[in-house]
Formats: sequence, structure tokens, C-alpha cells
Amino acid sequence: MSKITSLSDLKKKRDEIKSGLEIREMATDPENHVQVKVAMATCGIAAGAKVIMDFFVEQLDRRNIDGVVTQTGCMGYCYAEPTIEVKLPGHDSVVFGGVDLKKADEIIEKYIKTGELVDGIIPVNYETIDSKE
Amino acid sequence: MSSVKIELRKDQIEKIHEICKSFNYEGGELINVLHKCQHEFGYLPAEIQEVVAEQLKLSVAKVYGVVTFYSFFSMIPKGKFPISICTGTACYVRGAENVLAEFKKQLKIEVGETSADGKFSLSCLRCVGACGLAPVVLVGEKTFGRVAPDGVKAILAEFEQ
Amino acid sequence: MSKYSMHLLVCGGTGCRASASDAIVENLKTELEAKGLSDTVQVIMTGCFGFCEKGPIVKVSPDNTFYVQVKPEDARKIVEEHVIKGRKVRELLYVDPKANEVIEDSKHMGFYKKQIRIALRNCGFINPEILDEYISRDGYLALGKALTEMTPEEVIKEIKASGLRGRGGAGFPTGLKWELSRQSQSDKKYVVCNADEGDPGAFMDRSILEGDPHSVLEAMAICGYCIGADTGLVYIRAEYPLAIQRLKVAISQAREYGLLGKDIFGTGFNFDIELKYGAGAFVCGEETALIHSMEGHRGEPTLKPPFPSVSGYLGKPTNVNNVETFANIPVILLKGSAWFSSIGTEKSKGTKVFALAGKINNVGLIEVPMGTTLREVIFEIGGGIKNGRKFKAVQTGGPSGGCLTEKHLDLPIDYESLVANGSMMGSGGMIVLDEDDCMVSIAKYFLDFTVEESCGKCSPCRIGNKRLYELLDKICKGNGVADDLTRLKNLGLVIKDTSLCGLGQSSPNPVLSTLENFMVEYTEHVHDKKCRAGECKALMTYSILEEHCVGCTACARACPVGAITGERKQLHVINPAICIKCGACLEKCKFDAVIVQ
Amino acid sequence: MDQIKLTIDGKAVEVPKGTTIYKAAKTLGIDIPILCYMDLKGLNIENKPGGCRICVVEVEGRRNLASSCSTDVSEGMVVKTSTIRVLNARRTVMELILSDHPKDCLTCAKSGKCDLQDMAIKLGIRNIPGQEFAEMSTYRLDTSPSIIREMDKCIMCRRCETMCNDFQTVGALSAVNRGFMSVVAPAFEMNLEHSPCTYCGQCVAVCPTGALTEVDHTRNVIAALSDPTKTVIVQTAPAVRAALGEEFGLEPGTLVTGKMVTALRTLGFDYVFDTDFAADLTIMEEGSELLGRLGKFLAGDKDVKLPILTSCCPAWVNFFEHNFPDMKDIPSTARSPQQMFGSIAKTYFADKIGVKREDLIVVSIMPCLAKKYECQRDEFSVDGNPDVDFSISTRELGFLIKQANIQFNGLPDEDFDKPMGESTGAAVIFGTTGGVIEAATRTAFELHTGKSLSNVDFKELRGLEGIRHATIDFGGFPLKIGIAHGLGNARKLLEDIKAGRSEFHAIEIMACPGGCIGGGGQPLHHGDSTILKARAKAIYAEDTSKTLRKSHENPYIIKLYEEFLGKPLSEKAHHLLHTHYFDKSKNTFSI
Repeated sequence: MSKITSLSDLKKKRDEIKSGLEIREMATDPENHVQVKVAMATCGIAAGAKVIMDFFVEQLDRRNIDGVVTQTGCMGYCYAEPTIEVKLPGHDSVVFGGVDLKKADEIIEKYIKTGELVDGIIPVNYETIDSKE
Repeated sequence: MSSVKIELRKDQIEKIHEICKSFNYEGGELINVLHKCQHEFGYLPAEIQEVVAEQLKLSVAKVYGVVTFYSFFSMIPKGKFPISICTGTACYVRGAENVLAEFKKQLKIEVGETSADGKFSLSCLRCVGACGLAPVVLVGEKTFGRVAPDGVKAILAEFEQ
Repeated sequence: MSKYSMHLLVCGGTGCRASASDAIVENLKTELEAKGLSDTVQVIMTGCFGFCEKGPIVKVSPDNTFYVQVKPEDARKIVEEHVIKGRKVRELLYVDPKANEVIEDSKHMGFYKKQIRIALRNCGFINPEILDEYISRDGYLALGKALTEMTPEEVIKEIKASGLRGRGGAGFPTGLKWELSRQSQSDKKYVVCNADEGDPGAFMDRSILEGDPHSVLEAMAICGYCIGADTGLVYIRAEYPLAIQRLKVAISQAREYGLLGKDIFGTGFNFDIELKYGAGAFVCGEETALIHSMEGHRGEPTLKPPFPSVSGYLGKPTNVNNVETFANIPVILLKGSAWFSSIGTEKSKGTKVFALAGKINNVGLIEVPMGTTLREVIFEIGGGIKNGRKFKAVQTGGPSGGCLTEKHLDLPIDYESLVANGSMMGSGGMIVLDEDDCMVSIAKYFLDFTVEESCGKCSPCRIGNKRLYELLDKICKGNGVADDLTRLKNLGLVIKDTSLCGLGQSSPNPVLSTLENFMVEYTEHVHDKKCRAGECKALMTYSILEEHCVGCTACARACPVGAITGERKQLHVINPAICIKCGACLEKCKFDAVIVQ
Repeated sequence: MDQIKLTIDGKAVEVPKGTTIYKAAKTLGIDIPILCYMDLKGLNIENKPGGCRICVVEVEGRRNLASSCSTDVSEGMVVKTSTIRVLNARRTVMELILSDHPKDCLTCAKSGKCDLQDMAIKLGIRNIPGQEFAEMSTYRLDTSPSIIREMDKCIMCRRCETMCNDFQTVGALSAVNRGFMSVVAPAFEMNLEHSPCTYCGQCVAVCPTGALTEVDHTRNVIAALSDPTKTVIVQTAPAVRAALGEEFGLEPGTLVTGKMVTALRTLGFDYVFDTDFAADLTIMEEGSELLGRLGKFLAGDKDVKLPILTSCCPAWVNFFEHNFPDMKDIPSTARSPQQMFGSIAKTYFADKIGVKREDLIVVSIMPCLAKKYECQRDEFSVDGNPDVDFSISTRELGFLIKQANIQFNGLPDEDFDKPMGESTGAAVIFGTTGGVIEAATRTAFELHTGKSLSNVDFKELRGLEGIRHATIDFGGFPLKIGIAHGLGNARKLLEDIKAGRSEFHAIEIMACPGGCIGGGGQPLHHGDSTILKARAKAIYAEDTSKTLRKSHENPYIIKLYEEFLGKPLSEKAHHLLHTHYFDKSKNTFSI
């Protein structure tokens, strides 16, 4: 990793990462490139998020789905842990709550593979700072 | 305080010396040193506190004063499976007290004690931050959520073998 | 890819479910089936929309139509009109109460402006262990801007103008604190992040550290630049292993990138951060106690002044802010103080993160603009009370706070309004209580906490809180007398008035606020020996209903003290003089004949 | 210095910046009640935890009441010290403190001298509401050779902790536990005996309640006096005569030597002797030791141990045995005056009067609690019979005299018995800091130079400064002397010696503030350091009034050497008057 030694360095780095992320998003097979984020804060882990994350990593690979599984912090839906966010290319991301292994399998099979929604969606109910202008 | 005297082995004393050294023998690092020692030995018996005091050039009374001030430090060895019941407000209003009472009843020990066979010890903690799962019980690293008193037996059974 | 072109999202939150969302789903499916649309339109049960007041909710995707107060019989209309003809069912649309306007696209609903994520902006978005993801969301840009384009005075001016106040408790203006720390002359200064979240039932700070550690590190560096410090210390609870691990990762990554360390952004500014561990003492949330703890002492507070900004860690000027306060800083510098101060109320700017818990459907971490009402938080975002029970009170501010009741529901939440009503912001714990919660017992619970957490240094807190607890215990056990209520109040007021630090000065709040708002429950306990919530066992009487008792003798055999008499197949009777109210008979009776009053 | 103007109870006052409200009010004659606060002026000891909250006052514009002992004044401040709000708060807080305090005042060792009792009277407390439901914190009673800790009576004023840690740097005590169960205790709440406690008794001297008191030996003394088979003799330490009067309402600094002798005789002691006699003997031995080491040093002996440290303070001896065992060959080997007295009494004097050792009971009256421990040390007994049987404090003597219904203030003055009641002015000043080394200087100078001193007052060695030093011209040789009182100050000098930074040839160390006049067994000073100064003045006055002011001129000492000991540092002297020290650094819980 190279050091960031000036503000313009940082901005350059930011822009690189951003475009890099976009490249990742528009991967070789954009139709099937899926992003799964698992909320891995203490509450999520306590509710079993680690198992779910491992499951997605393994199963996306096994089921030949071009996807990236990452961890993230608390999404705020403690009542519905474990929580995951799935972003299909060209779609708004969708949050699923109370994800157990059965639900995870259903999410892969139905939502990720066919775009068919499954029960357990958590409607997003907040604004981000970017939307608040 | 515990009345059982233990004899520290030479390598154990050396380990404490090593920990103190890693903090440059600074008295101000006492709490960090105690954390490391408790992590290493599981608890902080008088003998460990004396070595720490000597190494950091603090009075033993002061070290003991610090150990007894912070609830995280324990002078009693924990059980093989330490049970912690969250008694944070969210768990309290969802019935943590009854769950705690059931654990006491099943294990026949009070909070802060270890069962005779050394298997379980019981403690309370304030909020693990899994309020969505309230009431929450931790056994070792494992978290149990939405625990009801009648579920206590099953939890213990899981660790009984 | 999807075979469905349209989705009907039916709220399956507890509140909506209670008002028949199951039937709505059923009817929608039947209607679609009948029209042969079940292959193109999917009906989905979702989690709570957080708009339970107007439930049940049906949302149509992709056009974002939001139907409220939908009845099962409305299913046909929705399918026939909206799904088939593409015309919205106007009478089911949400009408904005202020503008009296029908809202067609839910994106324009005020409801979605109820939560704004500033401090939590990256939580749940980025991978906290990858610095690049933070940078991609303008991470460390604020630090860069401060170091290269602004003087420390300008940064402080900006923070002051934003109106940001400390999120850890009393709400001291952050900019002013920085200014005071800057003004102190010293060869060495420290920036301390208070991450010793000790409030039982609050986990905002932990979530931020676990989800977005860099925002705190960045803000600490900015603070260091402003006050002239080159060392930052995070005082974090040892009980937060994950947060500690993520902080460690974040610090080492920031060092690798040169965002911490020497000569940051080539400006000659040096700043690095170390961790100090707490060890389980609530009082260490108090600045002076925290500093003593960091120095390796017992975490006992000392009198202020001198304030830490003059004499703090190792006697050097020290600026202490909590996690959430720091998490706000980078955004303020990037988006400007005017933007920040446009959110919130006159004296309390920006947002506040709350850990919403207790008898509420949507336990969770929320962030709302200052000035949001308790009703909005509890009934909309929080999804209302669990199991359809009745709301009784909400406890804010943890052991230092108080209980607010029905009449406070429309109170806009800010520092001043909470204090004026006998509670406080505290760190942001918000525990919702329902009719099954006994308010005397709740006060007792918090006092039990304070008694355990009092450091013991000053007599009002050390002994006074113990006495408060004993009085409450006495009342809960049915031994209270009228005089005890007067004593509770006087004792509470004196403890507040005379205690050395903030812990003691606020510890009687749970008692005083419940006395104020739930006096009737206290008098019931004292005079009528009754606990309406049924929580105080000693005040319960057990009896057997003649019409239900079959004389099976199960209760009599279960009774450990022989308080139950009765022949086989005859009515059994409980002798209240012997009964110890253990509840064994209640558990054993298969005929619901044992009742508790 | 900046002046601050403020108003207290409607009166304007101007005080220097940094003054507390409590002190500012004092300048107006307003005495705000205090309990935990203690300020020993001139000794640099201030206990200011702001913990008891009795001294709270109303400050305009503040949300809460402020503790006046620890809140500095600010410009334009408006303070009210006795509004209804303040009085109610003060009273309620006092009731709280008392609700966790035993009510056995009638039989408490501190009854009548208790700050807490005084405050209860002052605030007119008549009952404790809710006492019947109030749990009290209880702790195990700890009895050591010198000190009793009855911590049920502790009010967490932390004065003892301040003395033990900040002033004495002994570190035997610390606040332990948290909240309601917090208390000041040794490590692991063990007994003091298993701690590095030196028994200096400074914790006892400042304790505002009956939590810390001396072990009462007056019953043993009464039993001995009433046993017809025993000959009971008593020795009184120099500092006792300058303070005992306070127990009977006399002004601090009133010398009561003669009345004390009469009272002791009235109590039934067969011989009333003076520890001062043994102090003169100490000077002979210790002075000779100094000259011996100095001689070797001047002869170029590199291995000679210098500086020599005085060894008459038993708390100091305990201190270096615990903390500096590697330096235990530096202090003088001379026993303390108390022990020299006992040793001579049970040999030389017992022979003289033809009483068997077992039938002679030696009682000492000491300003000190460590003396109780010292006389119980194994090395100071012969076949299990101690050289000094019982050591009682000045306070205990006060109790004895009151118990015997002796009207102390009206007593005539009488003289000590001979031979062990004769002493010089040099011995008297043992009672105050700097006195031992001044006495030693008087004798050593004359023995070393062979010249007679025209002026025996070495004023440069006197005062209350914690660490003092002076250079005395010893016939061309500049003798460098150091003095420390308070073990924290002693520690500094010892660290210097250890690091090879010390230039001194001789150092006097006393454990207590002001020396023995401020001992742990003296009448309570209740935080007023002017009392210590008055006692010191009285000591120097007695010295001046004596005809003989150099130890080596004491005729009975000369006689003792002629008849019994031979000469200083003789084999017999070594056997009876010298001791050796132990490594007690490991004398704790386990290691």
C-alpha cells in the first residue's frame, strides 16, 4: 500500500476506488454479478450472522453465481438479525431480515437467481446524508 | 477475597514479568497489565497481583484497590463454561431476572460463584448490545437469545457432556 | 430476469399483522389467481415499514405507491384498479396531514425523512475492515480539507457554527470544548474518545466503532489538529472485543496509508492513536473518572474545575468527546455547518442515534433529527408496542434518565425538553415499557444498577442511593408507608443536589420521574398493597376459582409450604397466611383455576 | 497574586485567586462545617476528596450545591452558606452517613473526641429516619500489635489513605471495592500485620471517627499495678510532656512534666523514670558509632557505610525493613531509647534494687503506636520476657489518669526518680524533628574536636520543612547533615543514597510529621498543625531550661558506663543496646 501524502492523493485514490468498485459491479457477467453484505456487528454475530456469511460465500461459489460477499456493520435492525443486503445489478438493494440457513437458500434460489422476492424484506426507512441536501 | 493460596510456577511468574515488561513497567498501564494477566490466567488471584505490584513499583493495596473497583476483574477462577446473563435494561424488561433465578436454581450457585465441579460459573453483565434478542445469555463465546426460564435446562444440557 | 413485473409488498410487521395483513395477503393472492396474474405479480410479506399508525400498509413496486389502512376487502380494488388498469386507488393513498396532499410516490412521504443517518452514515454500508471502502465514501477528506485548507481556528469556528453538542450526556457544545482545549497552553495535549458505553441497554457507540471505525479516527485527528495534540486515546470497554479488533485494524490501516502518524498529508501534522481499556465501571463514562482510569487508578471522579481541557490525562490539557460526537465531525466539515444546523431544533442541532429496545416491535438502532417526537420514534419507526400491549412509558438516558409517559409522546426530543421533563438525553438508550411493567420496580431496577456502579467516593451517592433502593424494595415488598414517599422525594432531591459527579447528580432521576408521573402506582403499592402490573410478587394474592377447580389435588401437592387444603374432587382453598406466593400451584393447575390478583 | 472579589452570605470579601470558598468564608468568620477535609498547614498535607458533602453551599447560578472545601472562588461569585436548601441537604447527608455508622458511641474509643459525633451534635441530629430498614456495611475487625481497624465506623473521608500513601508512601492502605462496600483497607483486606504497615499511626492520628484507634493496653497496665508481686516502673518519652496537657483542656504547648510525674506516682508506679535518660544513652552509642564510621571514612576507608541513619524511630525502622532491605546495614545499630531503657532497667536497675527480671514490669508512655509493636519484637526479649512489657500512648495515659479520678490540672510538680529519671536538654529535643541529630551533634562535636561548645543551639537543624540539610564545621571538617520527617521525605533521601547521589554523612529520620510531637499516639490535632508547632516550642523551652544540655554530661549516664557498660560500643553495650534488622519485603500475602 502506498502512502497518501497529499489531499489530491486522497482524492485520486477515492476516485480510483470508486471506479474500481464500479468495474467490480459491472463484472464480466453483469447480469449475474451479485453483491451480498452481511451485517456483522456484535448483535448480528450473536444472532448467527457468521454462519450465514460463510454459507453465502460457499454457496455462491458452488452454485456458480458471480458474486461478492462482504461484511459490514450494524444496519440498525436489531429485531431482525441476522440481516443481509443483496444488490442485484441494475436494481435497488434489498434488505432481508431474520435470515437463517433456510432463508439464505431461498434468497439465493429465488431472489438472486430469478429476481423473485421472498418474504422477510425489511423496508428501508431512513434517509442517507447524500439524499438529504 | 479468596482465601485459597496458590503457588505460582516459575514460568507463570516469568509470564507476568514479560507482560509488565511489554508495558515498560509503567504504573499508569496497570489496568492494561491486569487485562493481559487475566486473559493469560483466567483470573487475578492475590499472588498475581503481588507480582504485578512489585514489577510496576506500586503498592499491593493499590493494585487490589483497582482490581476490586472494576467488575471485569475477577479474583475467582471462572468455570469451564462461564455463563453470563445480560441484565441490561432491555433484557431486564423482557424477563432476565427470571432467567437468572432459574440458572441459580439449576446450578445451585449465586452470581459470582463457580459450581462445585468447576464446570459453570455465573455472572451478570450489563448489555451485550443484542437487545433485539433479549433476554440474552452467553455461555463462553456462544450467545443464546430470547431465553425463557424453561429453556435454561436445555442450555445447560448442551454443555453437560 | 425476474418473471414478475410487479410486486405487492404487504407489511408483515407485528402491528399490521394484528390488523389482518395476513388476510390481505390471502385476498390479494386469491384475486391475482382469479385474474390469472399470479405468474407476473408477486405478493410478498415484508418486515415492518415503521408506519404502524396507518397500518396495514401495502406498497406497490416498482412505482412506489403506498397504500395505508388497507382492509382485506380492499384487495380486489387494488388488483382490479392498480394492477390491471394502472390507476391508483386514491382513497387508500396516504394524505400528508400538514399539506393535506395526497402522496402518490412514497419517496415523497415525510415519513422517510424521519430518520437521517449522519453518525451512522457508513454503518451497514461499508466493510469496516477495508479502509478503501471508507475512502470511497469521502473518508479522510474532511481531515485533508482541515489540514490543507483551514486553520485550526476556522475548523473550530465551523464546529461551533454547526451547533454540535456532546452526544454522551449533558450536551456540552463541542466547538466550545475544543476552543477551551486549544486555549490551554501546554507542551503536550491529548484527544480522548470516550467509548466506555456503560448504559445498560445502549449500544450506539459500539455499533459505530464496529461499523465505521475510521470516522471516529478521522475526527480525532481533526480534533488533534484543532487543539494542538499529537496523541489520541480511545478509552474502550474491554467487553467490546469486536469493536476493539476493528479499531485495531482501522488504526493500522490508517497508519499504512499515512493518514495517522507523522507528517499527515505532507503538512507536518503528526497524530497517532492508542487504545486504553476500560474494565467495567459505569462511572468511568464521567470525564474525570475516565481519565483516572486511563492513568491506571480507580475510576473515581474528581471535582470540576479543573476541567480536563485544562488539566486532564497526566495533568495535561485533554479533550474528551464520545464516539457519536466524533462520528458527526467529518460530515460537518464536508457538508458545512449550515447544512448540519438546518437539521434539528433551535438549541439541539443534527441527529441523535438511539438504541430502541424493550417492549417494542422493532428493536434497533435508529438515527433521527433532533426534535423528532417520541411518538414518531416509538409508534412509527419502532413499530409500536410488542404483542399489542398498551404503551406505558419510555425510559431515556439510562440510569441517569427518567421515565416519560403518554403525555410526553408528542414532546420533540432534544437536550432541553428531556431535562425539563425530568429525564435526559444520556447516551441514547431508549427503553419502551408497557402495561406489564411496574414503574416502582423499574425505578428499583435502575437504583440497583446505580448502587452497584457508584464508586463510593461521596456519601450521598454511596449511601443515599442504597437507601433509595431499600425504600423502593420495601415498597415493592408491601411494607411501604406513606412517609416513605416523602422520604424518597427528599432523599432523591438531596442526592441530586449534593453528589460529587454526574452519576450521583442524576442517579435519583428514575425515582423522581416515576414519582412525578406514576404517583398513583406508588400510592397503590403503599396504601392498597397492590401492583397493577403484577410484577411485585409480594403484593399478589393467590386464590382458587370455585367454578374451575376440579379437586385434582395437583396444587396442594405442589405447594411447598402446605398452604393449600382440600379433599380429592372437592374445592381447594389457599390459606393466604401461609402462602409464600411462589407460584408453584399456578404452574401445576391444568384447569386455570388458580388466579393471581 | 490576582485578587478575587465575591460575596458570602451578603458580605463582600476579597481573597487571592485559587482560594476555596471554605477558606474565603473563614476570613469572614464563617465556619462552614467540614468532615472529610483536612489541611495540615506548613506540612504540605491536604486531604480534599470532596467526598463527605457536608460542607456544601449554594452558589448563585449553579444547578447543584458546591462543596466549599474543594471549590475555588471566582470573580463576582455569590455564595450562601446556610439557606434552607443547604441546611436540609447537610442534615440529610449527615443522616445518610450516620445511617451507615454504628451507634455504640458510649463505648467507642473516640467518644468525646470524634469529629463525626461533634458534627452530629452541631447539626442537631436526633434520629435517623428509616434506620430499621437500613443495611449497614460491615467489615472484619482487624487487630494488629498497634492499631485496631474497626471499619464499620469508616466514613470514607480518605484521610488515612492520604497519610499512608501521599505523605508516608507506605502504601499499606487503599480504597478497595466500590460503592456501598467501598472501604479503606490493606491489600486483599488482610490484616495490617500482613501489610507493609509501619504502625506509624498517622492514619489513627487523622481518623475522624472510631474506625482507626490504638490497641488499648491500659488494662494490662492496671493489672500490673494491682499485682503486689510486681515492681512496676514507667518511662515517659520526651514528646509526651509537651502534649499530655491537651487531654485535660490545657493549651497546646503547655509543658506538664511535673504534673505528669505526680500523676504517674499517684497511679501507683513504683518508680517514675524518664525515657530521656535512655535518649542520652542513645546519643552516647549512636554518636560513637557516627564518629567511628567518620574516622574510618576520613582515614580513607572506601567501604564505610555513610551516611549513618538514626534508628530511634520504630516506624522508620519498619519502613526500611519493608522497603529498603538491601540498605539495612546503613542505619545505626543503636536500639531506640524505649528499648535501651527496658534493657538497662531489666539488667542494671533490676540488679540494683534486687528484683528478678520476671517481677519487674516496664511500662512506657509514648507519643507513638509503633512503639507498641517495637516492644513486642522477639529480639527485644530475654527468654520470652520482654524488655518493655507495655507501651501505652499519650492518649491512653490521659484515659488512665481520668479513670483514676486524678484532677490533673491541680497536681503539684514532682521530679523523676533516680537514677533513670535524670536527663539532659539534648534528650528532651528527641521529641521533635531535628532533635536527635542536634543532640548527637552536641556530643559528637565535643568528642571529635575535644573542644567545648559555647552555643549548643543548632538552629539550622530546626524547623518543619519536610527535608532539611545543614553543614556543621567539625573542627575544619564540614559535616553534612540531612533531616527528614515523614516517610515520604525519608524515601526521597533513601532513593538518593541508593543512587549514589547523597552527600550526607548523617541523616535523622522521623516517621511522623514534626517528629514525635506529631506521633500517632498523641492527643488528636484534628487537622490543626499549629498544635504541632506549639508542642515543638515547648520541647525547645524545656531544653533551654535545663542546666545540662549535652548527653555525655549526664552524671548518671557516666555512672552507668563506669559501673556497668564500660564504654560506648563495648561488648556489653553491643549486647544490650544494639540490634540488627530484618528483610521484611516479602512479609506479605504470599511472595
